[in-house]
Amino acid sequence: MIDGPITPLAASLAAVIAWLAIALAGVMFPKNLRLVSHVLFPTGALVALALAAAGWSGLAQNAETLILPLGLPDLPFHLRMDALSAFFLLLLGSVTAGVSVFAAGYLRRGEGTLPGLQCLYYHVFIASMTLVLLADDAYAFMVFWETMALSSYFLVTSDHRKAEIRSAGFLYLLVAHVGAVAILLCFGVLQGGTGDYTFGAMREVQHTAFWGGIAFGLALFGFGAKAGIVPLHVWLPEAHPAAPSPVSALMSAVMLKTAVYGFLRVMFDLLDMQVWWWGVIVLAAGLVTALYGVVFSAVQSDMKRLLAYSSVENIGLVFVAAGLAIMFRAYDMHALAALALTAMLYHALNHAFFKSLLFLATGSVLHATRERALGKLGGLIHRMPWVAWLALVGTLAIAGLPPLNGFVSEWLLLQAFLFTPGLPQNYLNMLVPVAAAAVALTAALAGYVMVKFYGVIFLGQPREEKLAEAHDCGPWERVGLVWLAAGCVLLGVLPVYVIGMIDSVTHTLLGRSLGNAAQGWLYLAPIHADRASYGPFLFLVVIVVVVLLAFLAVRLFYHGRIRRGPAWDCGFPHQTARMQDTAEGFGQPVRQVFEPFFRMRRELPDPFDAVPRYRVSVEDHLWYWLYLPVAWTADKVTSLVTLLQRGRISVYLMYSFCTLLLLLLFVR
Amino acid sequence: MLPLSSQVINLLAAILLLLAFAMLTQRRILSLINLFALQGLTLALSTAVVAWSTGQSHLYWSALVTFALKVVVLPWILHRLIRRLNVKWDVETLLNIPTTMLIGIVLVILAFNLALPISQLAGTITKSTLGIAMASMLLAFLMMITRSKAVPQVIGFLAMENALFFAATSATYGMPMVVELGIALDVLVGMIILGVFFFQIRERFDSLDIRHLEKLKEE
Amino acid sequence: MEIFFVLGSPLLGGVLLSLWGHRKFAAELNSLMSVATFAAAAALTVRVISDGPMITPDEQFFVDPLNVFLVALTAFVSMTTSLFSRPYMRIEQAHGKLTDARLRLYHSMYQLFSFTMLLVLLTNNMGILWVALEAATLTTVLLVSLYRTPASLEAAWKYFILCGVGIAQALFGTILLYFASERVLGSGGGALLWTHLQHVAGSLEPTVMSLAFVFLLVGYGTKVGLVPLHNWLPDAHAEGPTPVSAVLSGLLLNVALYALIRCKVLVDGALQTPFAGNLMMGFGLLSVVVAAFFLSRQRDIKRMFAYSSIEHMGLTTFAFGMGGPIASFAGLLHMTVHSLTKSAIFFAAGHAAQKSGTQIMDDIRGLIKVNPTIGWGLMLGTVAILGMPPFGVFASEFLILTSAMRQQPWATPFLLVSLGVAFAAIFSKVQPMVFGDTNAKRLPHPPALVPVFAHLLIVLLLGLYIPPYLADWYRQAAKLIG
Amino acid sequence: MISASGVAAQITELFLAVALAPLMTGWVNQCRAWLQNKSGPGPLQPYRMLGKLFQKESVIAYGASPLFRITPYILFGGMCLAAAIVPTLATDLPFNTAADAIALVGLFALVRVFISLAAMDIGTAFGTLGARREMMIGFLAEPALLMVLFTASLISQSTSLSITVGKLLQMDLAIYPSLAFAGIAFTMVLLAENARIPIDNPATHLELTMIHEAMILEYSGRHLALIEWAASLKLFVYACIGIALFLPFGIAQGGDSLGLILALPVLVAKLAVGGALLAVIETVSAKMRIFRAPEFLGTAFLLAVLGMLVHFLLES
Repeated sequence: MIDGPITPLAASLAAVIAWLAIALAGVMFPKNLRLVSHVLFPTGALVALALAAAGWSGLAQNAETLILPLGLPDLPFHLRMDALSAFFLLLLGSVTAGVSVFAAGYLRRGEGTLPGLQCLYYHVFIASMTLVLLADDAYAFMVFWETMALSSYFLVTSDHRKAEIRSAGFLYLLVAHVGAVAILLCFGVLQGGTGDYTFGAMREVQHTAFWGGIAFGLALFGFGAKAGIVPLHVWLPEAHPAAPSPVSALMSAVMLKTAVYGFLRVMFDLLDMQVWWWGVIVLAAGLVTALYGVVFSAVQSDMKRLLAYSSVENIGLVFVAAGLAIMFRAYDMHALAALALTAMLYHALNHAFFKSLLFLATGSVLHATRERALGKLGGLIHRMPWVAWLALVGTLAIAGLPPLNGFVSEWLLLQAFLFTPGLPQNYLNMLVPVAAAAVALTAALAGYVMVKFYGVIFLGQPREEKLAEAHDCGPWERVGLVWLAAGCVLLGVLPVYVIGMIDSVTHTLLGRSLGNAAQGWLYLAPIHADRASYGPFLFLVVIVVVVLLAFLAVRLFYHGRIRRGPAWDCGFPHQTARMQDTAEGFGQPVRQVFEPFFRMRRELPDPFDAVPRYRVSVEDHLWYWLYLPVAWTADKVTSLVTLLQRGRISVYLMYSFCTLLLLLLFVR
Repeated sequence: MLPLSSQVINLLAAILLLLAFAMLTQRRILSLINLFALQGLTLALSTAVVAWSTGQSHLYWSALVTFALKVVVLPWILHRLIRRLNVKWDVETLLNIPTTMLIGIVLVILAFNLALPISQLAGTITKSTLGIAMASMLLAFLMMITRSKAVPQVIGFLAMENALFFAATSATYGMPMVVELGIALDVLVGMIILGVFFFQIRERFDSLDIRHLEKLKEE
Repeated sequence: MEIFFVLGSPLLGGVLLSLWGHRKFAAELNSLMSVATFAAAAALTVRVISDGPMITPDEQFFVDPLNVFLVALTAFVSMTTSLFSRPYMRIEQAHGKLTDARLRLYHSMYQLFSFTMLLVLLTNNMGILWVALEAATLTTVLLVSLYRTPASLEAAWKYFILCGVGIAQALFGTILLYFASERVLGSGGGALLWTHLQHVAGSLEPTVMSLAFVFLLVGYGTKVGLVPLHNWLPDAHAEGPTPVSAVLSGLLLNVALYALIRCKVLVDGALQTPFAGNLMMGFGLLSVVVAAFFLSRQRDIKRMFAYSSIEHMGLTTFAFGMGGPIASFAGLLHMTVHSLTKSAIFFAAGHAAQKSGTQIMDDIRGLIKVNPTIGWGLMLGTVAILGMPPFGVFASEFLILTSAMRQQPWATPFLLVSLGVAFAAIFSKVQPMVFGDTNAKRLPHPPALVPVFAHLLIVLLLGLYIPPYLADWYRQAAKLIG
Repeated sequence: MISASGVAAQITELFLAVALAPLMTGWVNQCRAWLQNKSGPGPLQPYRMLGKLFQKESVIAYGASPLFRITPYILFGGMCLAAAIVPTLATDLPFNTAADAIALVGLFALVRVFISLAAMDIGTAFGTLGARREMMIGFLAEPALLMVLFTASLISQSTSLSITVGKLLQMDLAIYPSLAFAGIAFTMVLLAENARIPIDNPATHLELTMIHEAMILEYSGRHLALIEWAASLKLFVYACIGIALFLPFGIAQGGDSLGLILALPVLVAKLAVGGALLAVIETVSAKMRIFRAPEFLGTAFLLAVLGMLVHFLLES
């Protein structure tokens, strides 16, 4: 198949095959937990590292193709690795490595599906994601795309005895399938009646504005359904909590990114045109999604739901950047398009790292405490320091705080916004600052959400007695968490190298790349050093130095005496842990400020109640405005259709008689 | 001035149509069967006439088969069924007779209109009768729809078969022999199976009213 | 030569089993004859692969790319179904649903049924084709009413009347066809031979042919189960024994569609307009939409999958109506994978129903715990029929939808909606049956699961790799259909 | 790009800020006292308090985690960094290349998150309450501040503060309506961020109304000293930002040491006036209920965005 040195594409294909082999091995010994967890999963992690390396080397070289002897007769599976695929492969490999190692320690006996089967689904899942990134014709893409959805469905429902988990899985698969059909139709448009479904042929097709618009709409719908763009996000907060934590980590960190990849592939590679208002639509959708996600995650009281909504938010930010890029490209401002695109890819990468880190942390908490409700956690920083301190890194990163990675991409995004005045469209110039403001608001709210997340889970006093026997995570899990946390820090401190990688992607997609105006690895200056520059490493160093200096100075001139005492109880000695601020309480300001977002039902206590009770339930308007009406309509249509089958044979005969007569008249 | 044979055939065709209407309006089941037998007879006659006038020998055979099957065997089977199941009741229709008649007229007009261009093409001496064949088929169909008892429905089915036969002989001088035999066989077997059915339905629902057969449906 | 074996062995089997159908070894004999049939069909296929299409000296039977793979498919599915029905019917007997006499009837009729279908496929004579299809109806009527329950009698009665009337329309269509061809080919046997008609299609009288096609469409369409002529289909599928439902869905519908396609080719040749194609597209689309909405209210498992058959037949008809090399290719592929998948589903569903003693889906729970293989069979089959890759159904749906997007864009919204609705309906029903906890009991005989997974495996393969000779047949057949 | 004079300026500025910050706080308090017809403790009071606090041993609650103890240092360090970023005396600051306006906002956010986490660490009702309120103020004030800085950056085509200030200095003295909007917004943000009336009362002792004080309720001794110092640094830095953006004249251009020396008195004068103004505002306005705060800050946010729009409309 290949001669000479092993090419990146061949290497990643080998990785896929290795994963499938591991999956089969898992099926061979479905009950053997030790084998699966201590041999198969770590091996899978190593393979993932190899894949990351392949992606790394694939970034540098130019596109490389391969044709498998499978698929349809006229359409064997085409594989192709260009910089875009390589970048996402790198993302996939590096994150999966951490998650797999964690999973090695995470698998337990007697939880839902047999470990062997879980191993099967898991590795088929990541293998299919890899192939999605490599696919170079519509059929292969769809096959791997749906395989990905299917395997992840089985992972989500791995504890299928719970009804709510089943329904979550069903909702997930349904949305995924509808989205997939939309993508399929999108490819149907792109092939332009040539009947040739290879991406290579699609690139050549010239589209009219009408068909281009249709393709864009279908792509946005299809990939948006997978990525969780509002209003198609409903499956996300259901499916992520239902899945085992490593799986939620992978789904949120990598699977959503495959949707981003597909969108980029269609919009910047296959579709031969760009229209400015597409950019506006994508931008608007992204903004709505981001705000929606963050506001909802602020009021969640289940830690995994909270993270799921925060994924919605981050995907929203990614699509905001995409919208900007489309706008710029539509006006042939390629340098700025490159900037926006860089911000987008960078944020995708960052989100992959910190979101998987946090999901894994929640997994450890879940195992240690058997609790997902924020209202029953607290004070775990004493019981599980490893998880707590590593989660702190993720928390700060996802809150977009310098000098960690989350901030870099937000910085780039805001920079991109600051350049929009260049656009030759007054309306856009007016609209964009508002959008920038919304992005800023989202970022700030993310900080709020993350303080809530971290503070309620790890800080304060334990809200339940049983939390006392919570234990820290095992060695495998630690390795995984450390790996991801290190990723967060490095991505944050050394952005110049990362942008160096992304440049090759933007170069392939736009023919222009960002480069780094300020030479040297220390400073990041996207356009020009005078324009804006950011040196996270220096930033970190200075803070650390000042902190140390301050510490030493205090110790030097004064003393380090400490006395432990009880907390100040404000003259009320009977305070208990239950009197701490709950997650709901912490969400209350957001409920107050963003009231119209929610469909809230409050039960206020009556002053004369013996046991006063305050209950508030927050729901999503979209269920009532969009999904229930749809279901209702479908039901109505069904009951109409049902009239066709009322059991009367004479009526049946009448149908065929009338059909006959109608056709006869039609022939006349 | 048409040749005698085709005059005769047209006459028989007219009779066929008349019989179709009669069956459509007939209330009593026994006379329905007799009408059916009569229709079969007409059919056999017309086939024979065609055979005679065109010298198509195989048509004699098909005339013979028709006679045997539709004048002798099937009426006999039906009569026995009636006696064995002692269903002497009058036929009640789902649609009242005048309405049925009106619809029937409309159908006839439609059928004639449809058949007109085709009959122009036909080179046979019987070309004008295709419309009649189609009309009587549609009438039989209508009869099946309007009858609420099993036996009349089946008779309607057989009447439709007759109409088709007539179409075959009139439009083209009969189908190829092997096909005709196949068709005849199917009709016979179908009839026997139906006979078996009647008994089973009777023993399950102790009635042959097909309005009992309305359990399977969507709520 | 092989042709006569193909036709002969089921005929012989029918005769033998009408004598010994109630003996201990009857089931084995039944399987044996089916295996023989399949062996003959395989030999025929090999022969065709080696030296191309063939026709018998008397021109009564012929094999061309369009029917050869259908013959193979029919023989194969009827073989696997007979293998499945061996334990299945034993269990039914153990449950006291069948007497010896009925078992005899079942076995002989089963053989005769496969004979009639093979006859439909192999005959060169459009008249004989009609006769055989009518005969197929008669045999299946007896099979549907096998249990003699009120419901089954009602189903059989409706089936008989509706299909009988329908097929009568088809006969009228055939007569008109003969009328048209006779003026070109002269009267006599030759005028109905497909091999002749095919060549003179261009010179057939357009008005007659269009009229004929209307009747043929209504006639054969009734058997294909096109809405609004479909009413017999769910009843017959739900009330007959499961092997019969399997062959009805898997084979009879295909065969009827095959007849319809043959007619379409002639009409297209005569009219040179998309008249026939448009009609088929209309009916196909209507069937897809209506069936999809029917699905969501179902409570009986076999009934639900019967509606799904209507949906898929509609999709196939739509594809053939759309025409063009890709669409016709997809249609043929869809016929194949649908019959394989759907019969596999019926096998699994039958055993599931036996296990929990009911066909009501709300009472079937947690199959994956009591009998993982049945559960997985049902789950995978469902996933496959819903058009999830890497199963073959997806391959054909992919081709149909993508080519529809540019050829018939107006239809795609309907397809999108109905595929979504069908997915939601079926999956939401199947998931709780397979997953969750359960209270089912053991079966008196071990279930037959080889057929299920054999079918699913083939479907899986067709999704990932279509062997070249098969692809060639499809291509040539697609060229034939146009 | 790093010049010796630059480094000198950077260091002097940093130490100046650290040294002067408490004085500024003291001055504001003194002005308030005068405005309320009291004879205040004198502007040097904060230094005495810091000294006292550093002397005392610090009492830490039983449930406190290491996070609780490192937070004060991080606060202090973060604020020093902020002070180093903002050009108070000279525009030629080598550190400006490391962090621009957006990074500055990010820095404030970092500090805020840490102190809120520390407040939640003990798990008393007041700590969490304070943290929640602080974060609420934060998520409303932060975007407003960002928008204010954006307006300036749009005028100067740069997000680097020193370059912005340089551009503003070079521009001839025209009236920028956008900057007027931004100025008002900025003042409101400043009040909110520095726990000033009308949002919060730095002098309150009523737990239910306080925000900043509630968070640091558990701190004592040197930790409290560091936090207080950081707080006054924050006020100082905000004041400097306001000066740099809205009345930048007097700030030394480039690396001329003369300008540097001249810049110092000018800065002190500006700060004195600014502090006095702040005191006036605090005296004339009353503290508002906590749930009026969103409206207040929403207004600030709105004004900032309006400023940007006005910039597009009138000035580009």
